[in-house]
Amino acid sequence: MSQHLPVLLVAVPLFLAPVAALVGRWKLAWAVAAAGCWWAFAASIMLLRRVMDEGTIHYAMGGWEAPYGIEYRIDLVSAFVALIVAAIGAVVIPYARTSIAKEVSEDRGALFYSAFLLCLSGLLGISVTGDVFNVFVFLEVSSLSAYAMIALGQDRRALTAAFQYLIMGSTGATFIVIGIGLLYVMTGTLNMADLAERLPAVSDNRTIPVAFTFLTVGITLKLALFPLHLWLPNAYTYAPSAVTAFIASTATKVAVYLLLRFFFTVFGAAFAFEQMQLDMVLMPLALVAILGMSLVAIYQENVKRLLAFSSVAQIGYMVLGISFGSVLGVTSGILHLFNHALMKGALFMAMGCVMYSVGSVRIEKMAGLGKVMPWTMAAFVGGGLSLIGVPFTVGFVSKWYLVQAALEQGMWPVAAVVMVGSLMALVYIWKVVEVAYFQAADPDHQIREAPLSMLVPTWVLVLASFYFGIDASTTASIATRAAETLLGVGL
Amino acid sequence: MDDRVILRIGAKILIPFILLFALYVQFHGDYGPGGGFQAGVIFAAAFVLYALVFGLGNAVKVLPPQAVYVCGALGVMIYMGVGFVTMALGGAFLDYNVLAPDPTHGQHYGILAVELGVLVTVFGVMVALFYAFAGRRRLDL
Amino acid sequence: MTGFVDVALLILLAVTGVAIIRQRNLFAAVMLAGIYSLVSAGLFVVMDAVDVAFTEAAVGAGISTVLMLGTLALVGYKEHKPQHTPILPMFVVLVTGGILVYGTSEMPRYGEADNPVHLHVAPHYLEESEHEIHIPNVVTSVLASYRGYDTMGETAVIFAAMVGVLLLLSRGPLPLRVFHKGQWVTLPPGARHEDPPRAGVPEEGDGDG
Amino acid sequence: MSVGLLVGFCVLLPVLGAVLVLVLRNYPNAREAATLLVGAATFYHVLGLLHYIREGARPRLDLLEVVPGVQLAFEVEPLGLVFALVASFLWPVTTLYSIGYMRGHHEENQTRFFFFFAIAIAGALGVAFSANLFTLFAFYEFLTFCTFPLVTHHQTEEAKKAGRIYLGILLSTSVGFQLIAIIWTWQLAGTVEFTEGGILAGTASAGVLGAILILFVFGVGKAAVMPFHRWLPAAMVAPTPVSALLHAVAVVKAGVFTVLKVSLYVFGIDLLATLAATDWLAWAAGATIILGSLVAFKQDNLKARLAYSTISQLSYIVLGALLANEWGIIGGGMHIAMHAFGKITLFFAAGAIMVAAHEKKISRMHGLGRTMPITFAAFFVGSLSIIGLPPAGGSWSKWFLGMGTLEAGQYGLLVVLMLSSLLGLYYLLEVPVKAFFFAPPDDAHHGPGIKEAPLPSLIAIVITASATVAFFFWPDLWHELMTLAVSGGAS
Amino acid sequence: MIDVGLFNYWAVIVLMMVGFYTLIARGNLVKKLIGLNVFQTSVIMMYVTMGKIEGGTAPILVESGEHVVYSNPIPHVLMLTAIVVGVATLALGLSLVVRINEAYGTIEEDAIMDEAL
Repeated sequence: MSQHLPVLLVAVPLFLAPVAALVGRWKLAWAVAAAGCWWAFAASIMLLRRVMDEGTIHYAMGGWEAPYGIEYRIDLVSAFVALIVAAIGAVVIPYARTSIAKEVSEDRGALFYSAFLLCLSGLLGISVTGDVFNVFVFLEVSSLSAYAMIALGQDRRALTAAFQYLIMGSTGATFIVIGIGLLYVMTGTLNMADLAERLPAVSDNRTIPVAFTFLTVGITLKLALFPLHLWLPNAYTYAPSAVTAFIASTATKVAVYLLLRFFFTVFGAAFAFEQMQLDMVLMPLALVAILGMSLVAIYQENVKRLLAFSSVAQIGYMVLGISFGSVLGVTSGILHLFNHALMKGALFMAMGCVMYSVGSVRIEKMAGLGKVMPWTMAAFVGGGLSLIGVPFTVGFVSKWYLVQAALEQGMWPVAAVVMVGSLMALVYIWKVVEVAYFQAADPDHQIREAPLSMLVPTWVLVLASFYFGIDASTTASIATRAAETLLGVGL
Repeated sequence: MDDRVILRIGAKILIPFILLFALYVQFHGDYGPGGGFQAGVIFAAAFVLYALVFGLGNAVKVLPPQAVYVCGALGVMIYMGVGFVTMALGGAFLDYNVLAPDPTHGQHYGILAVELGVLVTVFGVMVALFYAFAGRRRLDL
Repeated sequence: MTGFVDVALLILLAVTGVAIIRQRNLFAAVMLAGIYSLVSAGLFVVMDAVDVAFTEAAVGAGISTVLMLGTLALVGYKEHKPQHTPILPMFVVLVTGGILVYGTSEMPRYGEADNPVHLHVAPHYLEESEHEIHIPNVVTSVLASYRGYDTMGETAVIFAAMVGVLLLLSRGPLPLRVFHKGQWVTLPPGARHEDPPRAGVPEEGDGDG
Repeated sequence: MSVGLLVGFCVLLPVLGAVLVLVLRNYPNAREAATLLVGAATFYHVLGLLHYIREGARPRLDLLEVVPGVQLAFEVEPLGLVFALVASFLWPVTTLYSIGYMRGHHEENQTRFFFFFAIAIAGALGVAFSANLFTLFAFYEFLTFCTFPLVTHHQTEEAKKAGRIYLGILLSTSVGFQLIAIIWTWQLAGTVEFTEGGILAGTASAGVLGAILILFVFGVGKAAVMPFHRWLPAAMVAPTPVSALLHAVAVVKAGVFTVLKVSLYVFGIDLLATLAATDWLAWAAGATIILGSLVAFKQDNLKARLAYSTISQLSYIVLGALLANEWGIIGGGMHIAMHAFGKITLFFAAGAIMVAAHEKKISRMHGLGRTMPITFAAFFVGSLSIIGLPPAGGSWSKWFLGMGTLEAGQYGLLVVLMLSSLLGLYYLLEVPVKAFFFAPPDDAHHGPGIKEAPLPSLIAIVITASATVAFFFWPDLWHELMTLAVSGGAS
Repeated sequence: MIDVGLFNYWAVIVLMMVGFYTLIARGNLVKKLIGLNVFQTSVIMMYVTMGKIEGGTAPILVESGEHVVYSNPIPHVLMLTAIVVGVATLALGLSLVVRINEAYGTIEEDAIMDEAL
């Protein structure tokens, strides 16, 4: 059993997806989905512990050794990202039970939870696989289910958002396939470790840089890095609340993981940063994303949209960390990946509570909510503080490492941009807080606090974002070790 | 009206052959081109033909949508089930060697089983997709 | 001989492709897309990929075309005249294509047996599959056994497509739920989707949604 | 209880008080009694620490490692004890005052008021006892956020605007400058622990260190060095007890305390004296002293005048730190205490006038001294202390500061100090003089209802005013502690 | 025999770009999906081209004494998967188009933008 843990992590939720579709009744389907999510959470914790104790775990599918078969190769980075995905899944699923029953009709519950499980297992599959084509397959499993779930939003714009996402996501996936093909044609292998071994011999060939370019652009599309982020704001805004919370905290994170995996494991830092001058491209884009998208977020009137633009900006932070190419930089990227999942999950879930009770997440509808929905709005403030980067929240820890990484390279203007970005976060979060706490509620509206089944998961994430902000040594040391694994130092 | 008669008779003759061909593709996949995926598509094509000629109403009676959905889900479960079985028998996930005392026999059984899973899923999904699109009445604008 | 067929098919494909772009009758475009798939299936046969050809013919020319026609029956046949001059898309496409041409310019030449791609993993399959799996069609043995996990993912992908399509299309129009006077209500069938600013006021349906 | 735990207990006590306030929210008398008791207990325990400091001990409590190498930890040293003693002593006194004020003024949301008040004290003590820059920064920001609900207590449009300025300036300076400075320090020195003699010496060029110093001084927005002073007058929309304790003592002193602490334990006096930036900053502080006084001179609103006076006086302390000699540091540290007692007396008096006579404008206070003699007498004493005249404690700190300028050879700055005191002589003494010696205006509504403020408030005023005088005769405690701080060891 | 050299790749790239252009330049949603389809089919051609060995035969082993050259089976396997993924994406995309048409009454991007305002 325990030696099969790597595959069971992915296979159990994937197997439960058709089960959920078959059971028919939505409550039963929910139970199946919950079982899948919680199993994945438990398994990912066990895996992370094993990786920390024993080092990288290999699992050969079908008993065929790599590079002839597909292998699961779980190092610290994989295990950490899998844990993030599974943890968010485990928290969102009880939340979804109430939220989805309201926002999506109940007769589609079974199919919805099936899609949810598919998305979860797809994302988990990407994070643990050691085979580049397998990445593509699981990417499509997660993407297709994500498109469908996003389209279930009540506003008709959810449909166009999902379509736009589908077009851009498929373009990205096709670019990734082209990149994989070009790598394959030069090396004859699809296994990541094998690729890493064989690439240096042929990296002078023009094909490899082009493969690198296509993979980067393809993943960047999935990642929604500025200026390829156009699908993200609409998708996050109009998707059902639970879906937004889940996708926002996992899908882009897994894309960041892919970026890390390709840059550092497959191509190697030397190729990516010295030969390809990756930092010259990524850093300006990340900086523009941080400043530009935070600015755009300030002017949004729909809070989910505001948070979506903030997500694009936060993705900028992660990419910025990666673009330093140093251990510290990559550490900050991985750390922020975890931290941002926590805080954005909490924020979007709080907005889901508002959607549940108020029926809209436009700012002007949130007047007086501080009084009528104290727990929801307190959760929003908590997540918002983290986004701003106040001490004792996870956002602070991210910023601490990111600024350190910038200063390490003597790039103090970059450090300044990071800080300006968090001040802009203050502006857009405070915009909401002021309306919620300083304006009187409309007495005609009978607004009640969201039900406990939604508040508890929200608060779990809020408290987690405080806990890991106060005691960040676990996450920080895992992230540091993960970064060292990626860069191949300190081992 | 005559056209339709010819069409119906033609279809009635053709459909068994298509199904037969699908089975051939399925089981000959080890020796020539073909396999579960192609066979599934051809199977589905037979039903699509049936539905086109005899009307969706009749097709639904022959093959209720519920059954189609079940097929779509069942195939995935069969495929993954093979993986769980091999695991239970002490091999890795999808390691067919353990399915029979002789590894190559095991491989045969395993490939047969997973191809069956693929067939069932593809058939189910393709027909389900057809039902979904064809069953949606055009809403006049 | 192969070379000639090859080139002829590629030219045919290019012509079809351009015709697809220019064709504004969607019905014709869908048919052309089907032809495109069929011709490419022919090309695959020429290039020894019989399994791929079979699948492409069944899926690209078959299922895809049926699905697209089914869609066209629901949404109409006419494409509007493009309103913008497509300078940006043109630029993006030229740059992408240019990069690809650059990238392929030093690639191993087509069809040579000592290309790296033919030297590493593939020989193992061709040599060992015989006694490891003992079936003649190496594509099947790789598909179902060596890379069987990918194929499992592939079934999951089509299953995901089914789930998605059923979520979107099954059982008539999605019941519309809006927030009205403090609670969520399901609108009667046929009501219009409303934008959020007006979401609180369910109107009588006018039958087009 | 071990000494380390005692330190933690001191910080925790106000939090317990806050919880008690919440629990007893329906019983106002018990609620206030609880605050008073907890306040007294806090002061008692802080005073208990004095004994250890005198023995040369440095009681320390390590809480946890937030990120590897950076700890959340408390360590008591003489300078911190000065601040802690001042804050913890004045808390119960202010509570006493608040009881009279809040009830006399019929304020709403009193529970929230007392709750955040207690929390803010915990923040101030956390700042005082912080063992390193990280802990200091964390509590500094904590203090910003938990005083925000106090500033915006009235929840009016005006309060909202003031809150924006408050949060905006304090956060942008701290996040934009101070945090970068802290991380830069961590980057250079490899530690952020406060250490005798500083940690930065010899780690980088004078230019870089100068830049860090500038970031620190302007990054501590709470020290209100111009041009980052606007938040302080804005915060005056808060109820007067808040202005009194927080914006004359806890918050602003946390700012100047940070500057002193950074000068002493991060840079060290010797390093500071060699930096060119120190001189420029000293002049910036000098400019703030003069400009603050000039603006105060022009204010007719009493609280606004006191606010600008505070800005001016804070820069005395900043200047003391930047003189980079023992005289300056001792003077600055003593001024924390002297100014605190003096200014809180003035604010108490201003609040008392508001409660009793509903008067904010100085020009309309003619003759009020006859009906409120105790209040205005106290105001007079407080003024003397701020100006630096005997028999009030302020004369000592000003004396040391003056000596510091001479020692540093900064005769120009000595002139600045003199000039500012002269201005203070006018703008502070104008109030009691008008109140005692001018006849009331004809249209004044100083009807027969006016009498002294409610008894609890009056007691508080008398306590602080007497303390101000007492410190003239017995300044030994503060002097001793500050001498310990600069000499760095046992007495 | 015409020496194709790299011509094959370049021809495939042209086809790819035809699809890509249709995908990004056209406002009609169905047309976009057709473009995506063409794009993906062309990528499949690229892979298959990689696997071809001149003078080789399909990778179905034959029992014969002499040495037979087989084309590379791996790209074929990968592309079988890619075709399936392609049709899955297409189906989902089309169902979205159907729903968009029901909600907006049009499948032209510009008209949808106007509707949404």
